[in-house]
Amino acid sequence: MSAVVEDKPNSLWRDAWRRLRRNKLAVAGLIIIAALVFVAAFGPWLTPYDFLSQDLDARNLAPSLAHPFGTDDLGRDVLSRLIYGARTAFLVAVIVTLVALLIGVVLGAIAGFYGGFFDKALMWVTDMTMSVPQLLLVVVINASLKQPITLWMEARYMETMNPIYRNSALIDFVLVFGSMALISWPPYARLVRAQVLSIRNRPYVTAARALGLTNRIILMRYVMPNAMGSLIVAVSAGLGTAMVLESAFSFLGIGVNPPTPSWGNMISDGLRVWTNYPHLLLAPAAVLAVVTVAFNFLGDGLNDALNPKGQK
Amino acid sequence: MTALLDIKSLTIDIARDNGPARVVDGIDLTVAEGESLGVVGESGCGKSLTMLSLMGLLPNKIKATGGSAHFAGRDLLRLSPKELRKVRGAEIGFIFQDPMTSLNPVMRIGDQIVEALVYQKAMAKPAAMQRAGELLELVGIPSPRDRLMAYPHELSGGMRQRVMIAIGLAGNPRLLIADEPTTALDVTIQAQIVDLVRELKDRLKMSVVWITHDLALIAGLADRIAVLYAGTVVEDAPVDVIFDRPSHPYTRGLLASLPTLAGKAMDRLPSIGGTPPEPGRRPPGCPFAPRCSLAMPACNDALPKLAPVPGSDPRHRVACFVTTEKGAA
Amino acid sequence: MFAYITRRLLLWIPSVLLVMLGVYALAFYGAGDPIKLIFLRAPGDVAYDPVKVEAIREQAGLNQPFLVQFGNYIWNLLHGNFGNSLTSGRSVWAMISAAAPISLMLGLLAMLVTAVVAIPLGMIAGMNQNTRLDYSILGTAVTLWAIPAYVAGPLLMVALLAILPKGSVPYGWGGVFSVKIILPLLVLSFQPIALIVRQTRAAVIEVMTEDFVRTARAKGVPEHIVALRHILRPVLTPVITQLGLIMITIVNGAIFVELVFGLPGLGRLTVSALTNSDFPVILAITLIGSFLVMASNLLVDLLYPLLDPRASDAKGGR
Amino acid sequence: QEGPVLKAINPAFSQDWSPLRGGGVPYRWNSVWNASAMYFNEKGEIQPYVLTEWTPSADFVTWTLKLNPDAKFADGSAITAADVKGSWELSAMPASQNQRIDQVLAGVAGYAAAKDGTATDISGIVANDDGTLTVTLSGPDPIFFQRLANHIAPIVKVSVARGADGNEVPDFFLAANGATSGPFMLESANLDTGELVWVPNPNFFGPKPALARIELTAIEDNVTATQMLASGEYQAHTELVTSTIVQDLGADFAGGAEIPTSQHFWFNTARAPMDDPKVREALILAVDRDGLIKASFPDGPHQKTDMVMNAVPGADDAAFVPYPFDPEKAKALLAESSYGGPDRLPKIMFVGISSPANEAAAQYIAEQWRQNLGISAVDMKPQQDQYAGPDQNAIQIFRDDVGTRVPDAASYLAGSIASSSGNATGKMAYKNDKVDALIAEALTKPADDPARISLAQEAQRLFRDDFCFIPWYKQTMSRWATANVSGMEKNLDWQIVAPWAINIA
Amino acid sequence: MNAPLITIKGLSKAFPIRLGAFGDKAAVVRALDDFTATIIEGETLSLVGESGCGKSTTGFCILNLQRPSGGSIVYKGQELAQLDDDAMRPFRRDLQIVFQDPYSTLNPRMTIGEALSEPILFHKLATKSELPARLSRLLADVGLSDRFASRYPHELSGGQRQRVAIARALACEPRFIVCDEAISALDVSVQAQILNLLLDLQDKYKLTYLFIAHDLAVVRHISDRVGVMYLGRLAELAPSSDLFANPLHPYTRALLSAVPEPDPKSSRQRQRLQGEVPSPLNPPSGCRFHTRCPLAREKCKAEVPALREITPGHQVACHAVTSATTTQWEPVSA
Ligand SMILES: Nc1ncnc2c1ncn2[C@@H]1O[C@H](COP(=O)(O)OP(=O)(O)OP(=O)(O)O)[C@@H](O)[C@H]1O
Ligand SMILES: Nc1ncnc2c1ncn2[C@@H]1O[C@H](COP(=O)(O)OP(=O)(O)OP(=O)(O)O)[C@@H](O)[C@H]1O
Ligand SMILES: [Mg+2]
Ligand SMILES: [Mg+2]
Repeated sequence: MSAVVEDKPNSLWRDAWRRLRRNKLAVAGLIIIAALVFVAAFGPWLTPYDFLSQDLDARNLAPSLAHPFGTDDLGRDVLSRLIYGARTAFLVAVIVTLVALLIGVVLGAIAGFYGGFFDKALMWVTDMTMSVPQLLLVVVINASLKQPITLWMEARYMETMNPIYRNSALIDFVLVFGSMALISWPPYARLVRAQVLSIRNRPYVTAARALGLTNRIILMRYVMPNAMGSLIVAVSAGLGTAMVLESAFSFLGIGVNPPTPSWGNMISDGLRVWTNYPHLLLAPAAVLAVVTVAFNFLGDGLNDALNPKGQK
Repeated sequence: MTALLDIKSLTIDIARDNGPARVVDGIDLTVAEGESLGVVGESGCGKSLTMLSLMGLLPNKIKATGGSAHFAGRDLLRLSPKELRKVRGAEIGFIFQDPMTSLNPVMRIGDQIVEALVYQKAMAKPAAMQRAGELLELVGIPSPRDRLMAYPHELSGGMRQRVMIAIGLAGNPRLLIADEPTTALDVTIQAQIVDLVRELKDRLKMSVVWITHDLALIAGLADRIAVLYAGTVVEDAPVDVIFDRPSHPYTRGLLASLPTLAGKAMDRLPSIGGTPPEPGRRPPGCPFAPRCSLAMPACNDALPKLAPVPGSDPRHRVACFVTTEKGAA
Repeated sequence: MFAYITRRLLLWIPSVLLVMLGVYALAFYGAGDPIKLIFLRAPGDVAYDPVKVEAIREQAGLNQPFLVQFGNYIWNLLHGNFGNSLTSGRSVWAMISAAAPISLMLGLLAMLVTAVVAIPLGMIAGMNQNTRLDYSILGTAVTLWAIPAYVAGPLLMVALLAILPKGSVPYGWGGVFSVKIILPLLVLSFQPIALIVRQTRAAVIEVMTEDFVRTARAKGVPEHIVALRHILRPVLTPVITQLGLIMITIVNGAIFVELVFGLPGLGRLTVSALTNSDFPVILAITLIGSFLVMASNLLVDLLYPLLDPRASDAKGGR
Repeated sequence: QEGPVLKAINPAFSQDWSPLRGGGVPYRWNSVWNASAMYFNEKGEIQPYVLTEWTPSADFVTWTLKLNPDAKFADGSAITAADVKGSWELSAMPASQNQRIDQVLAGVAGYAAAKDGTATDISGIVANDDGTLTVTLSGPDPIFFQRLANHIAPIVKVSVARGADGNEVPDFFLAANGATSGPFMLESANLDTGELVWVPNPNFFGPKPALARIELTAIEDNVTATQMLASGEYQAHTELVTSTIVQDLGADFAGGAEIPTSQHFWFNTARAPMDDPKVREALILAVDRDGLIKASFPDGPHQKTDMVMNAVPGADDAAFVPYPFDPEKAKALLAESSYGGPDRLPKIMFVGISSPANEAAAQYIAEQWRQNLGISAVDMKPQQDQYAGPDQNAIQIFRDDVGTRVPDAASYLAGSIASSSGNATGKMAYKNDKVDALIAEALTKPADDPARISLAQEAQRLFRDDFCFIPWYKQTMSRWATANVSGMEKNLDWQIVAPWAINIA
Repeated sequence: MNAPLITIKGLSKAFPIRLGAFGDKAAVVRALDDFTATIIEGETLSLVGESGCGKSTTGFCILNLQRPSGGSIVYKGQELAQLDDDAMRPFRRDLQIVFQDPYSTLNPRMTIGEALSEPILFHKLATKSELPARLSRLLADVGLSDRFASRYPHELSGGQRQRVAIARALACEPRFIVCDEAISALDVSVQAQILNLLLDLQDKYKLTYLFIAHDLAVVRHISDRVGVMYLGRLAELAPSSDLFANPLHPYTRALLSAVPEPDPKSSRQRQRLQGEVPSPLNPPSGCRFHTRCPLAREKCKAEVPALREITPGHQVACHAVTSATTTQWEPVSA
């Protein structure tokens, strides 16, 4: 804002960071997630093998030096697929969470801040959305909308020859995870609304109103920054949940399409053969579990760290 | 009078990220049988923690790290949790600051009083309920037997505080510790409560420790007053001595800066400059030295000990190099 | 209170209608032709015959405009007629009324198990915050959370098959008191338990700092009484709310659990209906599912004043 | 009754158990509790059952059929010609939703009206008396009798099964066992839990069954099912397709005769880029089909095939040239094609990828294309997506099986590549007049006429040169029963040939 | 006497609330009823009364931070009572507020510098380049050094925070400040500092204060005039010296006698009120004080006493008070 403030970073966050650093579990979680982000970003340069290339003479190999996690039923290196799958998992988690967050924050903030009719209507929609069994909704949306969208994409491709329309992963991400986001936003909306409702009546907001500031400024500069803490916690838990949800969809056969590896479809493939080749299940399931746990630890850690009351 | 409670060099530390911070720094206090002691001090100077440490009720991460607190011959700081529990309620009753939050919101107040009787006096429930009614009557709650069935939120603040007092009295304690019991109340109600405690104290022959930051409030109630500043006792004297001949510069400044109803309205109030130090950031010497107009170089080097004030009441003690040197002002 | 319940139920009607309309529209416009599905589903050289398809369609009233069909559907629904399954030809109502009680019992039991297991564990963890005990309980909970039902189920099933003597494998439904229910119940409760343990722990930590807990201790009340009487009650309020929300997790988990353990409940019906694009069944299940969730929310709301006498006096922004 | 109990697993939970549907999972159990007109044994030889004689007129248009005079329903009443006629009509009614009745009765005069629901009577079928029927066809069909030898339209007691409107009485098959004609009859059917029990039919007119009971339980999860079978908890399965089946349950479990059914990947020639024959050829030549079978069924039971028709007389055509594996040529072809190379190719979508083996095969093909042609835009739909319905033309490649219920090359092709077939219309948008003409002519030749086979072979060779499919495997009709179960052999109609002979060692 | 700055007539505020387990019973809290007073330019008008009696509500309504449900507020000839947020904005500069708890009134995510610059920039009271100078003058005004601009509220002591809160109100260059318990949360030794600061600023900038407090000694010290409120109504309004020397309303008298005195030997005649403050949800009929009033009579239950001027500038709302002499005050026996 002005020269006066720039010399010092936000020390509230610095305090939180300091508290977080002392929480061993949270730090472990953070390291795992950082590793995940790294792997997701640089996956293609890290994989020992091409995650797609098949070797029918080396099918279902047990873990060995050459293949630390063995190979799958088409002789593909499991480690390479896991690494590439991190990208999928991360993308899914981020897309779902971001979209859900966006919807949730906007609706929740409006409802909480303006109250009245908006609020009632939003709470009604939230309750309604939350009452629909999630898996069912996603499955139905998938089974019904995917085809028309695919067709539309293809028509676009034939018209424009723009390879973007040929990318089917796009449909999966937009549709599967879009619909996931569509059902994941209510908790965020509720959270933000509750936060805004409580913050809205804090004296510093009243003070800001007394200064004559506009609602938009108050919302953006006074209310939302202070709702951030609990949102961050919710988001970190949400990222983990989204990953698990993706794998559940893959189990039902509506997740990411093969041959693109996702931890979900690796798990569900592994489940089918796990009595014979347990490594095909254990590797992705363990990775997913570790990452979920990491997100949870981080979320809990952030929760403690961002809540000064717990650490007075 | 023999000392019922005798606190010596009590220190309390808070575990912080960057090592422990000392909140209470060698407090000495005594309370005689039947005496009422007023403990006065600013917010955060360690009044509540001192009292909580007696009952073993310090929050997590806060520990009494030194000194002793003898109550009727036993060092409370060294009792086992089981023995401490026998002391709580039965020998030392407690009234807390905020009656809004100190009562369990989901329990009927009758049950909350009965609890104290059942676990301390091993009373049967019906008898205890009977007694609870009597206690409510004692603290002046109209139609007490009906109120037993009420939830705290159904009572007004004053009534809630009376219930708290009833709970504090339930075990027939020899010592009642009242931690700012009226801060959250209105002036008219506050006056009612002060009167009530004074009357009960006389009637039940208890010792009372009354914690407050309001010097005026305590004037009509306490026999003796201890003034706390930043975790230490800076002055300790009978009540009229404190008001007549305050010795410590802090006590003096405090009294001077109080506007009164009686005196003439002034243009500007004399005030003490600066702010009290935060726990953990206290200077090595006298904690008041940075704000003290009389401070000498020696004040910054060592923490003054409580010492009798030359030429004043023998019970008048002050922790100030300047005063003890020069005598009472 | 009745006015309140009525208002809630009245609000529920438009939301359910909207949900149904959405699902119906998706089924209608997106999913392809259910009749053709019947023909193309079966393996083998089935000749797809447009004439026959049209005949069947007309007979089933599937050639009418969308809103007419939806209207008919709702009208039939109001008369207790949920239509017939496209796969089995059976009355959807009969299928649901056979399956729903099983899922309901399973779900309620899972809630019960969750409450009975998770609340004490969460209490213990919270009251021993940051001790080894706390960490191990929390760690277990988080791990349970990370093992989805569809992994835990098959793993346990196969493990049991290896251990148990022939003929004693817990497959299928044997009623609430049968040993067969133990394993599905366990798997179904994993995630809810994890959630509730953490929720309870957090609430306990919060309540422990409340002044009234200190008051209770100052009265000399023994520690276990403090836990049971002063901490548990206030903790229950947020936890019960969470329990209501957990119904969704249970409904989701039931899909996998019922499938793996052969329980003929709604979850299994769901999978079957989904694989067959059996929309009358899907619609009915959606209706029932959202009813279940709404009902459990309503129940929780009704429980609220019982748990927290303050709630019955003035209603703050929940 | 004393005797062994067969415990079997059904992979589907909610199903329609009417014997008249002509398809679906329950169909696989039809022969257990319903008799058919005739049936094929596991060697492909036709056997009498309810009908004992079938005599065509010289022009193969009129057929005289004779009933077994001993044939009885489970209630002891005799099976009459009217029951046979009524059962067939019932199966033809649209309300019955019989999926394959066309294959049986399509050639019968008056069938079309019944199929449309405009008539309840098929005029071409006449019950002369209790013991004989005359069937008039709308054209010559030398193998009409073979078309009757299956359980697509089993014989049920019409007075029980058919209502006044000519349609099926709902749940008639559950209500009383009166309509049952097979070796077993339902003892109980709990459709809510997916459990069925059959016990021997005391009035069965064939050999006395060896089993005391058959218990069928729904277990959808293949892993659980496999373990249940491996642990001996259950002995048989309706249809279990896993890529590790041989490893898990032994060669015996999946062993069986070849049947005239084969699986292939069909190209939809109406869809870009499959509209360009060069692209199609390139896509075919770029796939190493030895690898394909290895990727999908490394241990069997199914075998690689090069052609459409399999396991019928004439399937071994020396003149048929299998598609070679020739990546270089494929690359060249793709470059020559109107798309000019891999980069401008629209996305290629697979459907019907509904089992692990299908998925493995599709992924293998995709990988071959990626490596040999540089094509990366390939997509496949796992289980849920049933790309059917009006938009099925959206898809480039369908994985599906084709085959026939009669051991006949011409019928095989008529149902898979003739332009009237569902496969050609719905999946390939395929029409080649020469192929159609050859098949049509073949269909008029008597079964034992060598021309019937050679015409079909020629049609298949012509079809090959249109480059419309990637041949995959010919199917083995598995027993899907553990080694200690005998008599579980099945025929090309997916039926247990002689349910009465099932026994457990 | 100076000219009136704000004229308030019949101001009232009712909060509709929901009661019952499921929020299905509607009720109304009559937080403020028929408040009439004139605030004179340059004066300090104090409001005292027990918790919940409507002091804050009055302050909030005057600033239109809570929309009044009735009555009028005239400032500079403009009716403020029903202005919406946008129309109100220009007046906000002139009319400011300082709250009780300084910590909670500062956005914990903003540095002091940011918090102070916000109103300055928003109301265009300075350009970006003038800002630093403006900030340091503002900080100096409240006795803080420039260093504080880059600090966060949690890094400050209570007294410093309250100085910042005052500075923020001053940033708009207001004419009128509502001080809602502005010193109650502070340490006794710091209260005097802030009180002095407020007085200094009033001198320097010719400010007008509405000073809300429950500490009567403080009120007496700072005020020109004092209003005593009970349960949403003004009971007495008088010049400070007048009120403390000669309280007329029985409630005022009780209030004054309840104030503890810092003198152990004080033997002041105490008049103890019995009973509790009734709920504003269901206020007593007639004079709201009659349930606790030693002078209550039949008329008090039925009729709301109007605020009457007894001596010049001394208004009281009590049926029992007829003249400025208190000798006639004999409790009527019930
Ligand atoms: N639970 C806690 N965790 C950390 N610090 C604490 C805790 N409780 C008190 N403190 C700190 O210990 C110091 C002394 O606290 P204490 O409650 O004894 O003060 P006090 O004199 O009673 O003040 P008040 O008048 O505000 O009640 C304060 O600085 C306070 O911030
Ligand atoms: N937003 C609101 N909704 C409902 N009631 C309210 C609201 N705000 C205030 N009240 C009620 O209005 C009455 C007056 O409140 P107000 O805050 O003005 O009192 P006060 O005199 O400032 O009290 P205190 O000394 O405690 O600050 C109280 O009974 C309060 O409960
Ligand atoms: Mg305290
Ligand atoms: Mg107020």
